[in-house]
Amino acid sequence: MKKLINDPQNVVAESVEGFGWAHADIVAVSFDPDFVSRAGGAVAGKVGLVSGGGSGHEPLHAGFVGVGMLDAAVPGAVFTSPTPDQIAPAIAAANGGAGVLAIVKNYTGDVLNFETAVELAEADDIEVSTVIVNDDVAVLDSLYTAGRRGVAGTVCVEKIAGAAAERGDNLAAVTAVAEHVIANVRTMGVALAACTVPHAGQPSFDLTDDEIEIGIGIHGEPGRRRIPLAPADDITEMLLTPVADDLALAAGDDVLLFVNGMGGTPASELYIVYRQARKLLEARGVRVTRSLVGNYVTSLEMQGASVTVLRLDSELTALWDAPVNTAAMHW
Amino acid sequence: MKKLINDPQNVVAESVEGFGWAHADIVAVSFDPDFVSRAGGAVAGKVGLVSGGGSGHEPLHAGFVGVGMLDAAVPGAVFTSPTPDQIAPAIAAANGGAGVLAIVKNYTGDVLNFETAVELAEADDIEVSTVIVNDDVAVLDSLYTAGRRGVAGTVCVEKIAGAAAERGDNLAAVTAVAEHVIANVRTMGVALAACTVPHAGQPSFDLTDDEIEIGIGIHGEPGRRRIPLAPADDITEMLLTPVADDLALAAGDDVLLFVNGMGGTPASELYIVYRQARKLLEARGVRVTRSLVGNYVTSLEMQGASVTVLRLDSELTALWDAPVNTAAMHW
Amino acid sequence: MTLDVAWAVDWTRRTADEVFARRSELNELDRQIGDGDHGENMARGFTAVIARLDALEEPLGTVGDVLKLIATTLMSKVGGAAGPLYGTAYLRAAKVSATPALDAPGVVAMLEAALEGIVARGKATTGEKTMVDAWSPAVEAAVAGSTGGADAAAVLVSAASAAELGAVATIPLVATKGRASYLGERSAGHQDPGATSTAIVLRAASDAAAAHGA
Amino acid sequence: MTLDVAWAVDWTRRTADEVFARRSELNELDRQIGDGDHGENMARGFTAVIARLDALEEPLGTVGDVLKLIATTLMSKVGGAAGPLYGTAYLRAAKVSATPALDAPGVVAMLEAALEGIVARGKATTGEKTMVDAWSPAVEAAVAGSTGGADAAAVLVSAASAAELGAVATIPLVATKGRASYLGERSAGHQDPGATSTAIVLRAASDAAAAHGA
Ligand SMILES: Nc1ncnc2c1ncn2[C@@H]1O[C@H](COP(=O)(O)OP(=O)(O)O)[C@@H](O)[C@H]1O
Ligand SMILES: Nc1ncnc2c1ncn2[C@@H]1O[C@H](COP(=O)(O)OP(=O)(O)O)[C@@H](O)[C@H]1O
Ligand SMILES: [Mg+2]
Ligand SMILES: [Mg+2]
Ligand SMILES: [Mg+2]
Ligand SMILES: [Mg+2]
Repeated sequence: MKKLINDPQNVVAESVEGFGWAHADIVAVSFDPDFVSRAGGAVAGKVGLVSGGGSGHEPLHAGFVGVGMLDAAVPGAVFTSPTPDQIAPAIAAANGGAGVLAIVKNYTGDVLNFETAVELAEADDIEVSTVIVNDDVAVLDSLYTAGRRGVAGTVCVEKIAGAAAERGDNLAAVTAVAEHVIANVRTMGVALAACTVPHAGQPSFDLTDDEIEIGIGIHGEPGRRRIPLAPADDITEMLLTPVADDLALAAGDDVLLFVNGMGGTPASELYIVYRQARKLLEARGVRVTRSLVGNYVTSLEMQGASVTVLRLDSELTALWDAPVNTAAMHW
Repeated sequence: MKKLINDPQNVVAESVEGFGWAHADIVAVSFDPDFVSRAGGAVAGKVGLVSGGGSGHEPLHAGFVGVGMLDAAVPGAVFTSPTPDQIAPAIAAANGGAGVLAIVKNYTGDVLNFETAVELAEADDIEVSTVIVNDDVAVLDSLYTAGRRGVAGTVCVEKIAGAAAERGDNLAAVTAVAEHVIANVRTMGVALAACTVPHAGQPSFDLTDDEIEIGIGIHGEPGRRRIPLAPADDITEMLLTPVADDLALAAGDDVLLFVNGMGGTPASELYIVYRQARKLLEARGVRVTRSLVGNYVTSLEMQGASVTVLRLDSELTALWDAPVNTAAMHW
Repeated sequence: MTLDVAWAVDWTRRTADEVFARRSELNELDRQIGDGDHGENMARGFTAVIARLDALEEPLGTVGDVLKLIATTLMSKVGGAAGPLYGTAYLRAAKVSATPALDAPGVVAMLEAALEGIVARGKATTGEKTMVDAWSPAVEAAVAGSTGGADAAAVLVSAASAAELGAVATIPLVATKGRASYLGERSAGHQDPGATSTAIVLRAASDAAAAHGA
Repeated sequence: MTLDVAWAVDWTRRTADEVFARRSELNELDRQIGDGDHGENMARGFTAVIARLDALEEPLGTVGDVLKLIATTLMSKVGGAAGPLYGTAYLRAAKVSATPALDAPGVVAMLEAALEGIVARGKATTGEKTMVDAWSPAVEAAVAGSTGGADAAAVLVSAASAAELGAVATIPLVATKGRASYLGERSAGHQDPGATSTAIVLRAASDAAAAHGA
């Protein structure tokens, strides 16, 4: 394992400290408990947005703290949900008096730790509502699983709910917008090579030189199935088709097409995937009216990508287009 | 070799096509010869900026085409300079009548191909001036080399000269600003693992599990020396010190600190490098007044990073802060 | 015999030692069907637990006090799924152990409360390839032992052995809860890490009891 | 004997065949001390050259016409350092070969012009571990041969052999031009890819001459 790190135990703290210094105009970093919040603190009268989860998915979530998106982000250990004693203070820091929306990716650990934190925050008279992001169509049947995972679609939820909060929506309305995004966003991912968690020192799963994992999550877990390496166009079809089918996309639908890199994939490859996904959508008569391509929800240095589609209506489009000023997303 | 590609011969064309579709509001893509220019064409009366080079460094250069930065970018084959018959039409496409600045990274191939292209453009009565970016302090003595390479510092040249052109500076003035940046920007990089060029199918150099290459370029070349893997703080010092020394940074200097990922390095690691580089600069009494951290000048999926320092004055700072709207840099 | 605060502290230290010793093994089990951090999570938690135990200025008064210290520390240091699950388990166990020492029925009540806490949080039943598949047979064995007249230490021996068997018995199961459930059929053939750490915790309790039974 | 347009075309096809056959070898040489694309660059260029040759509707009139076709194609298809360097070499060579056939002094003039073009563009002298280290001894050998009365084909044999020796002689050199110069001392011990492709080009010329000498 080769990494640009010092002691594996300090990866998150050192990285967040550097992040805070680099973006001091946008964020403030608290330690013990560790969380990131907006520089300048909570915005009075605005609904606060908090998200968090295991580290290793950067820029998610801290990279999305700032005007138009999150008010606070809570980084756990690498691939490990943060603890309630981090999350509760972050909720407090995000509260401008209009309540707080907690955006939680659907993993047992995240759900349980946020649950406890929300109880703590509510005990301090902060109104909190929670949405659970579960966009990963690789997880087929929630009867037999912990439910679909929250993956790259989380970015869409954070951006759009953040814009709704910024324009002054109340907590119920911001929550409804977030739920609306969750209902309309789906993702599926592929890994060409695993990542190596700093403390582990070995790859999170083993693949031979001509195998790939289809339907991976973002924690270095193996995927749904292992298949032989295939051309990018074929792989893209394996990702896009279940996403489009699950959304029941129809001719005339407008969508955001989001090709996300898992951390170790060159941008050029992401655009090759984007090209084919777009062709496939257009072949269905679907119009790609918004696009996002890049490393937004990563798994350390994993080689791979995910394809996310968000069905847009005019409101979601307007909220997507609304200004945003964070370390990792800015327009 | 596992890559999200189709035929290795089509990597650049397919990727650029996808890029053009994803960013149709910002860029237009031409094929045969291949180049990328601003959507809407050259801006009348504005000095045009053209850059280019081998592909595989994305987002450089096409990701920096747009308002406030480049007017056109010319992608060659992977790690291979583009040809004059691509560059010359790109220069023409960038020409709004006020002449064109060609920003060339200092490699024999790039310099020679741009030289010919500029001659062709001048034969068509386009006024062209050329600057050669050579920020890589790993190349020690230009008496014994082809001169210092152009690496991550190119982004600073493109951003700042782009802002000067946008505010209406004439060709001589834009060229002078670019030269001023070049005189004040230095970079040094490290690789933890090589990259694999699509046609090659094997890593560009071989490193054992506990070796790293110090002083690498951005074409998968081996570096100046191979050393045992070390903690990030130590590696950062090996990068920052020659950069700071070469710039003769003194207490009270203001700088932009730019930590660039080579493509396969998690953002968290870049921030760990940033943190230590900043500490070292501050220990010298140097003030980091601007920061950039991310994958801007990559070597496909190479694992590694470079540290760039640009000495700032008030003009460079203002030009750095000026609005920019490109696929990969936006504020 | 009864199991007192010294036993509870010894149990905790033995758990920590064993978690540290088997950290890589737990990581590796979790790597096969999860995200490879279970050993790390448990080790981080028990490092903090031991630090808090060591920092105590005066001894705790009840077994419940020890369990509560563990509960709050795990909740605030572990994260992931294991943090809240073990945290709740120890918290519920603490509530029914607010006494200087536990007899056999007290041990049974403690184990039952722990299992109830895990089920209340995680909503898993047996057969879903989780720590419940170690806790549940452990509780059954403890009940059977106590009913049959076994003393506290013997109850823990049965519980630990049942937990170990339960952990091994997760191997053929297909996970339907937790991270391993994402693997579907591919989760079969691997031992659940949480069930394995449960067996570690209960064997430590039993070993501590044996050492204190003298 | 003289070497005519048919020879020039045959030279070109033989060069292409050999470049294709040794593409990986050239890539690998370049991977050691450069960026691993020299075989790729040459193959891309000569693929385009052959396509243009095949598409010709009527035969070219002079050796220079063939060389000019190669020059412009390489310039517009190869990129990198090799594109402009070989492009200029062939362009200068074309200029002095505007004749239906070359005799021995004609071959010498052609090779001299090529070398001058490379030096004019690349500013390298001998000993810098570049293609100049193959071209330069080749020209010297050609001059010596022609002065000694060798015919055109024999001149090319000497030139090719000298280029091959020159290419091998780059192995111990430390590069001070081109990409390999960034490696400093580490560039020693590897054969220069451009010098190697130069030997390929000149051996193809010589082989074509031998075939046409009949
Ligand atoms: N719903 C659940 N109920 C009971 N135990 C669970 C549940 N979900 C997960 N677990 C247990 O948690 C263990 C994983 O813990 P850990 O690796 O520390 O957390 P994470 O899965 O968040 O990385 C699993 O092996 C399993 O025994
Ligand atoms: N200044 C120069 N003069 C002569 N030959 C050069 C010079 N620079 C590079 N070369 C030749 O070019 C070869 C490399 O070509 P190639 O790999 O195709 O281009 P690039 O270096 O741009 O990748 C080297 O092996 C060397 O022989
Ligand atoms: Mg985890
Ligand atoms: Mg090259
Ligand atoms: Mg785990
Ligand atoms: Mg090369």
